[in-house]
Amino acid sequence: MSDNPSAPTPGITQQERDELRRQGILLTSIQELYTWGSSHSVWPLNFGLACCAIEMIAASMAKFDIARFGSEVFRPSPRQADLLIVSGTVTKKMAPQVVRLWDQMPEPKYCIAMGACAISGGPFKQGYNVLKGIDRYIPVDIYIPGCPPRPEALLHGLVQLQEKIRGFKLTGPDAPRHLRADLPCDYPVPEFGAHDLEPPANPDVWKAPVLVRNEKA
Amino acid sequence: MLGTGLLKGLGVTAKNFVGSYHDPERYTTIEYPEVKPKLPEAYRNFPFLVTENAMDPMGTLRCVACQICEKECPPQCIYIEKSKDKKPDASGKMQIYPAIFDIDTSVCMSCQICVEVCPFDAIKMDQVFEIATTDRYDALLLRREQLAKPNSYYQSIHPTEAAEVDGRLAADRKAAEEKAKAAAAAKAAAAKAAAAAPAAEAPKTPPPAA
Amino acid sequence: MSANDFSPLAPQAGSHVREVHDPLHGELLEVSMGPHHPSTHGVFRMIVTLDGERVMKLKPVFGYLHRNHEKIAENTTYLGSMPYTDRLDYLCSMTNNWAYAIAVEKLSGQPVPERAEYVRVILAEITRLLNHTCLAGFLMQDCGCSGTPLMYAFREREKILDLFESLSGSRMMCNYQRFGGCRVDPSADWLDGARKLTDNYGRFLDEFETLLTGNEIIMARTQGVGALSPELAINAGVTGPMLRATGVNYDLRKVDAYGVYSRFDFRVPLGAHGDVYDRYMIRVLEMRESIKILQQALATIPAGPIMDPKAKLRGFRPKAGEAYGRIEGPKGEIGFYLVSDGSPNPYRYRVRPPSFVNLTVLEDMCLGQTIADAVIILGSVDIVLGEVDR
Amino acid sequence: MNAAFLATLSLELLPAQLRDMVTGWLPEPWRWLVNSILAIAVILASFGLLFAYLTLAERKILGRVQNRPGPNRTGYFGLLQPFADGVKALTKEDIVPRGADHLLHFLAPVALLAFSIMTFAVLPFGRNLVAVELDAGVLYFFAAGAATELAVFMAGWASHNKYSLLAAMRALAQLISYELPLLLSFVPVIMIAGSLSTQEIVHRQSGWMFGFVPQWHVLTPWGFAGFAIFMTAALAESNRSPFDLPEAESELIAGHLTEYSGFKYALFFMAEYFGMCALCGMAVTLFLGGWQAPLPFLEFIPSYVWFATKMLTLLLGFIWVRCTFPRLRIDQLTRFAWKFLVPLALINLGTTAFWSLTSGWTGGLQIARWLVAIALVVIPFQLIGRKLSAGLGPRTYRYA
Amino acid sequence: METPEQIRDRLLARFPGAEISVVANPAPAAQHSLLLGHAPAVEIARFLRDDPTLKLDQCSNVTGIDWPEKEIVETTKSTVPDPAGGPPKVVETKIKRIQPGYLEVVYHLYSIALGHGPVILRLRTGNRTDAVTVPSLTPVWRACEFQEREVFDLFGVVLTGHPDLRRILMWDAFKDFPMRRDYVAPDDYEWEPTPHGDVLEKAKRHYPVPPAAAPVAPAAQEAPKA
Repeated sequence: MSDNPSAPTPGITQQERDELRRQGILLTSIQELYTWGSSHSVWPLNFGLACCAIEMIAASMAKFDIARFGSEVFRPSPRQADLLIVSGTVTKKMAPQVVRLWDQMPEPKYCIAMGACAISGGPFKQGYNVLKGIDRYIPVDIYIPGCPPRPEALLHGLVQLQEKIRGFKLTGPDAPRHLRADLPCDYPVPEFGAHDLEPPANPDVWKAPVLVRNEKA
Repeated sequence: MLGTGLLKGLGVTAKNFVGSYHDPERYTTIEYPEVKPKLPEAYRNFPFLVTENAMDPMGTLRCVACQICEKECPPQCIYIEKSKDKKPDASGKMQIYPAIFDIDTSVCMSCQICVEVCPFDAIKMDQVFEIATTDRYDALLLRREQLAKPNSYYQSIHPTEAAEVDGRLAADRKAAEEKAKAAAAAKAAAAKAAAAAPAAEAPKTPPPAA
Repeated sequence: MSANDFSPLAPQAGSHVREVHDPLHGELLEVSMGPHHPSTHGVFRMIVTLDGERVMKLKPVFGYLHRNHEKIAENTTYLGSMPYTDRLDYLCSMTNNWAYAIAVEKLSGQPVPERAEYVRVILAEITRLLNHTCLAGFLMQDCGCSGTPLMYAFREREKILDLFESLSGSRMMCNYQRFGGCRVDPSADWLDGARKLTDNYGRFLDEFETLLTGNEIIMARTQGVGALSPELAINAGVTGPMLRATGVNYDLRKVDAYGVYSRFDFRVPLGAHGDVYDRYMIRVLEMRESIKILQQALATIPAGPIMDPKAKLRGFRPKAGEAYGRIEGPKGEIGFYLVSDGSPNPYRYRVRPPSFVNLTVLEDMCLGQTIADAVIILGSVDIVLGEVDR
Repeated sequence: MNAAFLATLSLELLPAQLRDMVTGWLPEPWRWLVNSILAIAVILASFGLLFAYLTLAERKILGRVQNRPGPNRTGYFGLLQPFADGVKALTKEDIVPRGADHLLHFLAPVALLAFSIMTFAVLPFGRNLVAVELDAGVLYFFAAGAATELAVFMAGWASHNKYSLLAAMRALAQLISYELPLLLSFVPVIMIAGSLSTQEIVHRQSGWMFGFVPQWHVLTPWGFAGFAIFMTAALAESNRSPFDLPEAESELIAGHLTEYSGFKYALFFMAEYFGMCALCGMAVTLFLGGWQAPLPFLEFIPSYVWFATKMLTLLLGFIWVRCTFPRLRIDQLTRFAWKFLVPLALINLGTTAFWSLTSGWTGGLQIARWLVAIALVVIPFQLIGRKLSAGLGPRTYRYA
Repeated sequence: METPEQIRDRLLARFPGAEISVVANPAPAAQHSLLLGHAPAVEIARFLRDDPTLKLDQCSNVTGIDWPEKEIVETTKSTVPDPAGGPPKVVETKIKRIQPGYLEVVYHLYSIALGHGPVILRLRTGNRTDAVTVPSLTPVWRACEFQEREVFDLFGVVLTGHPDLRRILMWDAFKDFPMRRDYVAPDDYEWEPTPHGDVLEKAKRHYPVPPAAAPVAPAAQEAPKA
């Protein structure tokens, strides 16, 4: 936001800035305004799933006060929310609703998987009704491990997310997800099947990597 | 009169509004990223492995890969593979060590049961909680190298508990040394006795291994 | 009404009077509230049929947080289930731990040292303060307060959580009780902290009540709303403050006198109307009684071991048999039913969730009320979905 | 006419002088048009800024009441927070549900904002500072204000969402219920002032009792009652807590706003605050002496500053109420309007008539006039209030 | 409170011909239970609720237990006289017997009026496949409503007489009964970085098949645990 080109802006290096200067001063300014506005006004969806939701509420309470970051506006309707905090175990019965909520949110939108359960199913991952990580269906920006993570850990995650948003470019590979043509913008809602959800994962979003064990004897 | 309850309520909120400017009881916010929370000594987040020597963390792990924690871990987030050879531990004894020791922090429920069941005081709970990341797989699967932290670190986060553990370990070691000394003495005595035995009788058996 | 002509499935007179259909009435509107709804306290869902704003039918839908706690517990050791009980009713992990410990101790005949019993009482009563304060905050949030009572409730909660954290290492998931005692011995400093909290809590409650109890809007919103008859409450297995709000004197701390509760002097507040206001007030009054218990327990806590020396941590294998152990949790009777076949894992592990059973009467309470009432009635039942769906 | 007064006068006349500087060189027929456009621009800019900082003030005050600081990281003390929110709202995707009525869905926020801005036209922001001098200004104000609820209904209806629909119904019920006490509460002012012009009403409240007590309407028994009823109804009209039923968060998700995203949602938000400002401005005009100073020696401060101060005080009161109170139920809300506010407002008409008829009483009779008027306000309040809260009250509990 | 034996006797006097037996509980808790036959179970429950000396007005806990069929090896020792005239020999004969499986519903009853309990009732199904009905006690205690639905959902016990027997925790299209011991969970073990025990077996199915040219899996890949 500053006129001084040498002033370091968090998340943007001088080199990247020069690159953008080449693209045009207008684009750069718009981009900076856009990322600045988006990063300082991340309104979460008022959406709690399980234990972590209580810590999410605690993070918005007096002692931790997520409002300092401009994020205390917990909107109950997905239409006005920017951030989906998946705070707790996503069961297979709940997963379609979570994906639907994600679809209902307007772009640009972000997702934080808060707590072990949201990341991987956590301690409940061997359960027959537990989804092993919400990133099987929707893209997750920040993972916050912990069971449950402290409210400070959620705030730390939020700061990380703000950094990530500030690093966005309007074009190129660093563009946010909704501005990129190569990434899916539509996330199909899974159906209830006779034994499991169908499909059990969205192949566009999730692919199990090959585990690398750097075994040193 | 209708409305007195409402006015009293307004009074309470007004008191809190004014109090937030002078009364620390009514302004409880910790400015987190700048001011770090004061964590109690008992606070636990994820496990780490204690090493005796910070210079050689992999060589001086207390863990002997007994796999008790792996079995007892309720969410099964520990994976251990025993080494095929033995290496000397901090006290110089030959021990098996973990060739692979992985903890999946995306599963761990911070229940501390691994710490409770560990007979070697080798695994303890860490207090680092600022671990939000964009990478689910590599950043959250902690390997042996990331898990190993020196005993001095343990001393700094859980001083009371660590002092107790160190005292116990020292006592154990002393006891072991004394036992070894006693055994050696006994051995020596036995050897002497054997040597002092009538020369006609050839030494039949070597002294029993201590 | 005598017990003989009481039929639990027939609609209770007065609890809901369905209006005769007349041509002026328009169509009924079916609204699905939840699983994502700001007032369902998690992922609960109610399918509500409305006539205008009036509830004609209400069907609860469960299972959105069914995370298979029982199945997992049957595949893990007795000790391994203890941290999972924290995550049942995640506001009151200490009482869940205690209920599970009591059930296992009944199953194995494990004695508990006296100091541990006192510590358990202290922690359970602090948990009760925590739960009831948070409930009052959430209930007021449902009534439409812009977060202020909830913030005050959580301000006090943080103080309690600091105590829990310094004792057990975790804010919410304490994993503190063990079979035959407790994991850590509370230090003198910790007990002083608990005393300070207890002494200050009354003052907080006074201010909290000034903000809420006399408030005309709250009285208008809650009095006479969601009334429950004692007959139906007993028959439907309702327990805890919700049962006592209907006037039934049933508190397991008095009836079973488990732990060392028989040594403390406290009273059981009883309601008369069984409506939302009674449920709120009973909880407030219970908190004041809890403060009395805490003061007595903290004054008389004996010295001694915290764990039974014979208690086993690893390789715990109770003999074949079964046991049902229960305590008065903040939400009602929380029980654990365990069947052992002599192996290290329980053969059958069952949680008797108080708020799940309390929800049985949700429809009866909501019929004939408006949708705004349904929200606060649900709030006054005090559900935590981790426990409802397990 | 001392020098101080002249200095005041120059400050006082500053807005007009500035306007003349801009438009003075224009030919006469054009001047009127540009003047109007200028007035609109100034009102939009100043109230836009006020809206931005009002949202911030609300969040900060709510924070302070709840023992926390509120937004404080975006700019110094969080002062840039509203602009970050604005930028974000502008760049959000705009979603129209598939089954929605596209035209109405778009028109609703626009209409709502337009109607709320229209109400500013007749507000006298200062001495001779009114955009449009209408003879029936008060009527115009309430006509335009009532139309906002129609826009809320439009939004609820067009959204194709059950919660929005319920909210729309609630908004209509609320409109019908609260328009009546709102209108009845200011009829006494018109009876006393004898005019529907806002400027005229303010002028009627000038002068001092005993040389220092302002002759504002709120300082009379009927005026106080009227002011209280007006403010209560204004809370309901602007859908503020404890009457925020159309967007009751715990029941109806976000009510009529449920299906609005991005900038349309921001428009709604803006309109709500504009409506609030307009109603507070009208309350200041009708009951609090408009732009007049509260004490004679404070008259050197320009009139528009006084107007702004009074309006902000009322707005802070709105926020304070929001921090404290829970929400009423829809039937209680309508009952409160019909059984409490409307009778009181009607009785207040009688009180005003008595006040107006006895304006000639002096001396001891003056005291009697005050006593009778106060009794006419307090006794009905007590009686009707008791009837309204029958059956409610604190309870005593038994112990086992 | 009366002992289970006394209650059984009283019930048998009141309901002649009913199948009632006491199931002993060897645990220190000694909470013995009453096993009821199907026919008059609802009437017995109503009697227990209304009987003035028992007044079991609260049904606290309802749950199911799955007892799959298992092979029982019974060893009987018999003394066989040695035909040779020596000392009699002890001969062990092992009889293998298939104990048929069944599902069980357990009710824990308490009395709020009199403050005693628990009295535990058990109802058993005929087998685990086609005869899975037991009578529902919801008409007697409303508390059973949701808990019996849960037993139906997770164990597949059909409770006849239940007013609203639907799945409660799982979705309606779900076909299995997950709390049964032989339930097979769906295979979603693609990413298991720390497997052992059963999980390892399941996770192994997802390990990349080493190409035929390279029979030894590269060290970088998942090395199945020995």
